[in-house]
Amino acid sequence: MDVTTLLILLLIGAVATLVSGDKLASKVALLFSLVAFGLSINLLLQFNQGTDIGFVSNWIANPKVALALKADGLSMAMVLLTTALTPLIILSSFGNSFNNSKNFYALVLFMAFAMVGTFLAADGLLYYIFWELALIPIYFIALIWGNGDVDERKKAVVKFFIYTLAGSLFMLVGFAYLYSKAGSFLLEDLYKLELSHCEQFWIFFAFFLAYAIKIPIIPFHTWQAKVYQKAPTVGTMLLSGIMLKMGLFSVIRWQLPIAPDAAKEYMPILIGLSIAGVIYGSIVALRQKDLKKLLAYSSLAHVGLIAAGCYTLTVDGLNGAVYQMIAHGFVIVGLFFAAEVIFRRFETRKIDELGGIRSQASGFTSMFMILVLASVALPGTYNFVGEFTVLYSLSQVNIWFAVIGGTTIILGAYYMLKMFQNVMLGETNTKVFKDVNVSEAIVFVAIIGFLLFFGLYPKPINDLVNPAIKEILAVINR
Amino acid sequence: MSPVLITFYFLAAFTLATAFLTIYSKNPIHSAIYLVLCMVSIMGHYLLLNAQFVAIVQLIVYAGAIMVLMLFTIMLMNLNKEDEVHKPRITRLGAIVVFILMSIVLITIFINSKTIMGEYDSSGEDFQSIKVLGKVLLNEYMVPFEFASILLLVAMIGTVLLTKKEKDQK
Amino acid sequence: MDTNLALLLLLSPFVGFLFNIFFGKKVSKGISGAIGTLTVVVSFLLSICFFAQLNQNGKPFEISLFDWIQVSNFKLDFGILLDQLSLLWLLFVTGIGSLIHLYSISYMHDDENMHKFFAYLNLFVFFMITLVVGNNLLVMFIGWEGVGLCSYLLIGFWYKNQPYNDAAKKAFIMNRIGDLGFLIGMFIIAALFSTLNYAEIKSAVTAGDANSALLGLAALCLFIGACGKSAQLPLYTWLPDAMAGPTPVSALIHAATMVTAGIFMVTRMNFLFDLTPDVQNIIAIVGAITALVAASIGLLQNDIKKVLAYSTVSQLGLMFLALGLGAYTVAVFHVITHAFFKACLFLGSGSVIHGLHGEQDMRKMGGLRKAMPITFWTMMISTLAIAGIFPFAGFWSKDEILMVAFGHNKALWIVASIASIMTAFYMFRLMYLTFFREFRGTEEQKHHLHESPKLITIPLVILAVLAVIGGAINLPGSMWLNHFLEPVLAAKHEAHHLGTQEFILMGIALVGAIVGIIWANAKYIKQGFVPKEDAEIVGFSKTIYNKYYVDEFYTFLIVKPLNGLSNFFRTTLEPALGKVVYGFGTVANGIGSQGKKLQNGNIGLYLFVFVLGICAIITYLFIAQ
Amino acid sequence: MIENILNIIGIENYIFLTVLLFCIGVFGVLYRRNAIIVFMSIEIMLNAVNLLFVAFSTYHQDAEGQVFVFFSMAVAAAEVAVGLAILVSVFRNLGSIDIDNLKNLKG
Repeated sequence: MDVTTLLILLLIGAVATLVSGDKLASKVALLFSLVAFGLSINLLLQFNQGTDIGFVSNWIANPKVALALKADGLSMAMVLLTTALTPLIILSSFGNSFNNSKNFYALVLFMAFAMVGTFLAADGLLYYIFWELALIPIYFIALIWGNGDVDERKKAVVKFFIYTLAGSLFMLVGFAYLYSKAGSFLLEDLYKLELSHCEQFWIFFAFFLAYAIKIPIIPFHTWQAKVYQKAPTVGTMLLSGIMLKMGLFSVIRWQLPIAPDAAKEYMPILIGLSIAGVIYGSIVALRQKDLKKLLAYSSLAHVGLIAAGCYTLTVDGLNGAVYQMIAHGFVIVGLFFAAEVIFRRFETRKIDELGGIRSQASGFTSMFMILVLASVALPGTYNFVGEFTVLYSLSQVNIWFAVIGGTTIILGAYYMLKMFQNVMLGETNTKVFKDVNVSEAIVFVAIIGFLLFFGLYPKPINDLVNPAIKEILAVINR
Repeated sequence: MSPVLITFYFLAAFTLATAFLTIYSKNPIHSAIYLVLCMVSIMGHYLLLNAQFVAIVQLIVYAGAIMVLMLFTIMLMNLNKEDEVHKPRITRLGAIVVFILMSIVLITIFINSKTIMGEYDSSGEDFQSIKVLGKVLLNEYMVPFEFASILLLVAMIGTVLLTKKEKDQK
Repeated sequence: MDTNLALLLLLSPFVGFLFNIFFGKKVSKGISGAIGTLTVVVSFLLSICFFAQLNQNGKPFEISLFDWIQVSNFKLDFGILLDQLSLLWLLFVTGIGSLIHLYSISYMHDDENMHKFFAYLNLFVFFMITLVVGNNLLVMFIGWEGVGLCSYLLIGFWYKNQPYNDAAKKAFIMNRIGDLGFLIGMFIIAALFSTLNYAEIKSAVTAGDANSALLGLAALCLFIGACGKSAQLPLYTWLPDAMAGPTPVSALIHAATMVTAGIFMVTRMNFLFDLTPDVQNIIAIVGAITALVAASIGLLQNDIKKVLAYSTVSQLGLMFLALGLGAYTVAVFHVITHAFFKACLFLGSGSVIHGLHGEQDMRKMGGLRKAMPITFWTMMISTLAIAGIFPFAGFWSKDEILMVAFGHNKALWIVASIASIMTAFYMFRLMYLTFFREFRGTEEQKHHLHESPKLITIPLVILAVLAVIGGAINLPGSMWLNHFLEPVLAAKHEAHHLGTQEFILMGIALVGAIVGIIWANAKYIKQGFVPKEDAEIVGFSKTIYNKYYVDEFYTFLIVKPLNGLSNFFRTTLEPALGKVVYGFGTVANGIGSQGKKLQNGNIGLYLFVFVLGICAIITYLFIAQ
Repeated sequence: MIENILNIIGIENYIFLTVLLFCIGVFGVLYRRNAIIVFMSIEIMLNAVNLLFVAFSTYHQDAEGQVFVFFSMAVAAAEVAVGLAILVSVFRNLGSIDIDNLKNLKG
């Protein structure tokens, strides 16, 4: 069994959801996503036993494109993140009803398919195809099932689509050039390329545009907040939980090893930019009035830190970035879900209009609290492991990077707690807030359980990721 | 100066003159007549080069068929008047500039390329009599030849269609 | 076996937390309180066991539980270290913790969320134990942040009141500023020595091959961490606000245990600080100034808990003064005695507040001596202790600090002495206003005045006894604590012979304290002075009453600009950046509409361009080459 | 034919002639607005090229050039037929065949 099974399963799942009809769609989608999760666990077990679960086959003869899927620790970690979050995201939407839900859930599964493909692809063109493929479902999800005024939504979503697409096109140009040099799109061939200084700069820059927009690194983030706000929560979760990580993952997998000298040369600028994103995101988040927008900016701050970790080019930085990607993926999904739970009951996301929920729903409050604490990286949660490692790597590069990047733990605490106070605490709200139901509780508990368990025992993820990162670093330092 | 050369110069001058007049005359009928003369002079060139087949085809197709067609069209549209408004001066100036430019460019090319031309070949073999051409056409170029006929057929159908459709709509 | 016991010691409060959080609501309040208390008592008893064991064989107990975080140059395990220092801390944390749990059963009995209170309290004890028993800095950091979290939860325990929530938030965030310092300090140490384990750092530091500038920076960063947690200048403002929490919380977290974590950390890393004299000077100066500033603010506060809070800050300042002077044992000694009498004072004030149904303003108290005799006497003993009256516990510990200060720097000694005179004054002011003369509250309150129930008074009595005899652990002469801590602290002996100078200093300290008391007595008993209403306070006393406007200053300097910046970013920069992105679209649009004009349908023009193009191509292909 | 005629005339003369003829055609296309004249100019250009073909055919003593001329004439005939038909229909619609009036290609 190799990783193609997983991809095929997700694709079948999408089709099956599409034909299952509106009533069954959500359940069928959940079933398939759970099976996919099980399958990826199985794949992980095989991988850990040393079986090669990658897949290589020729696809197009000219230009030479191969169906190459590579499964190393890094991609397995990201695939698991995707397949673990997908059922949670689907489950989280059970409280909502969608028009044409069969299309909706099919798109969700299709997106999972594309994202898994992106994480696995070991051939430049194949990777690019998956990369762009992932954009299509989220475009429709955000456009059709989003909330708020249609025109505004359209504006935001189209901006997002064109913006990210435009960025990716630079990457495509980069790949085209690489192909002309290497005669193949295969990852290993591209790794072997000896590019001149100037070539590295341009390749790096082309890739950087694509990733900086996707991640997003300031000042390329302007699409983010609006889309997060306008998209349905499921879409927001997919975007923030997994899709952003595509950019970060690609930095590690493609950008750094292919153009390492450029990465080394521009390291201070890149780290500086990323850390500026941390500060900027945190400060903007301070005064946000919309819950989802606040979370969007918090996400901007967090991924800024992750990107900074990536660009340190140290084992710790890259490892920490991967940890933090996973941790952030879970926690941000949880937080957006909390926002959604509130919205389901109060029909508003304006922070001013909320408050006094704690006395009505202690269970929800506790879970929300834990998520908030995880997002501010309290020790004992997996986010701390990630943030600690990333900050440590930054301090290895330059202690000031760590100091400035570390302000995220102060500012993060500030805006998150402020938000929590205004949303949850205070005099009992006049409106009735029902505590979470079973399916909502499952989502929360799963996320929290994950974060706490690996926060105390991060070794399994470490053991999975570390060898792959070391391999990539060997390529970078070749 | 051999008579051949004199003939050539005469023909060349005639060709260029008529071609120029074709473009220059205001009355389309005159243009057409000058064009016929131009075609005929070109036929003269062909004869001079001893390309009988092409010469005859030139006469029949161009001087005959095409020009008659054109004349018919002109008369059909009642264009035999000198009512054409001239283009703005800038355009005319541009046209002249382009004319000169193009001439210089093309002549330069050919002068440049003359250096790689070899000796004049004069094996004395018959290569352009109608008989030989016929063989070449129907052996080596059979398929393109047939396609030419299809092309003409299509053109014919197209023409009919183009002109007829209009009538129906009216 | 020891491993299991150590685990039990650590996890017992956590079990209590789990029980209370999940089942607390289903069982009765008594059971939930009992379980909460019992689990802490278990920890206390186990601490005693380990303590006894350590006393027997003198060998610290260290185990590694599991691998935790791994980075490139070192691996951190989750390890437990039970040595002299951590056991000492454990003893008084769990001991006082047990008493306060006991106290809370009665104190919080009317609160609907009592089970949560106990859950948080248990969680706090758990994190505090983690902080203390960890064998490396990172485990300490878990506890460090964990206690910060519990402090947040407990300060904001009455979450319906938004100002309380603000106070909780403030505490958490100011602590986090310190935590960042702690983190950075850890990073530097990790980068230097590739380890965070105490023993390994110690051997590496003492080997002495590290860059001293970096080492100093690390020490400074750690001290910033300590400043945050132990409420030192300039990060102390959260502690007075933290009094918003229930009184047992103030007693346990914000007086006896959590705030001493900074001192614990500095003591733990004493070998590091010993090598960085500059940082030690900074610590001493910060400590002295904090002691003075906080004491002066305490002089004029009217909220009974606020007075105690500033007193705590001031006492912590004295402890840091001692730390800065390298007298770690003295600081630890003062931590312990302070824990006894300050916990007692807080609990006593809690008892008063309980008796007055939530009244905290001393202007509305008075004459409670007769109604609440036990509370009065226990508090009186503690007040004498904190004022430094012979032979109570505070006398011995404070006196040692003053002696050490005198030995190093006379200026510091003067500052510390002034601070302790002020301490004597405001503490007696508190006692006089609360317990003497006639009652100034409403008639209804007067009617309901009563002594608190047994569960409240028993801990008070125990703590008062400890406040009397606590000084015995390090009496000049026996110096038991000194000897006990010798293995942990770098062997740096202060010569503690009792000479004339020492006796004179003791005398001066005692006289100072008595002066303070007499001053208070004159003002509040003889003259019967009652502090004025807020509006009537003018002049310098208004500045002091308003805490030197430090909070306002911070708001003006940090919070306001930050919010302004946020607003600026949100309303101006964000749309501007968005416009830049849209700018690309606009430019493309513009090019399109200009290009549209080129595509005007004029065939002549097309042909013209076409021919020119041909010329150009031909020129390029055939001529230019 | 025993002697190559080009020995007398010289291929470069033909080149000059055809180039000039071609350029006259180009000039006509650009200069005139009457679509029929434009057509005629195009025919002139075609003829210029044809002439060059034949000249080179003689130069190389090879029949293929003339074969090509033959095809080119066939295409020209077809083109004229279709083109004129289009012109007729344009004339019917617009009442004029001035190419400046044909601006439907405007973007």
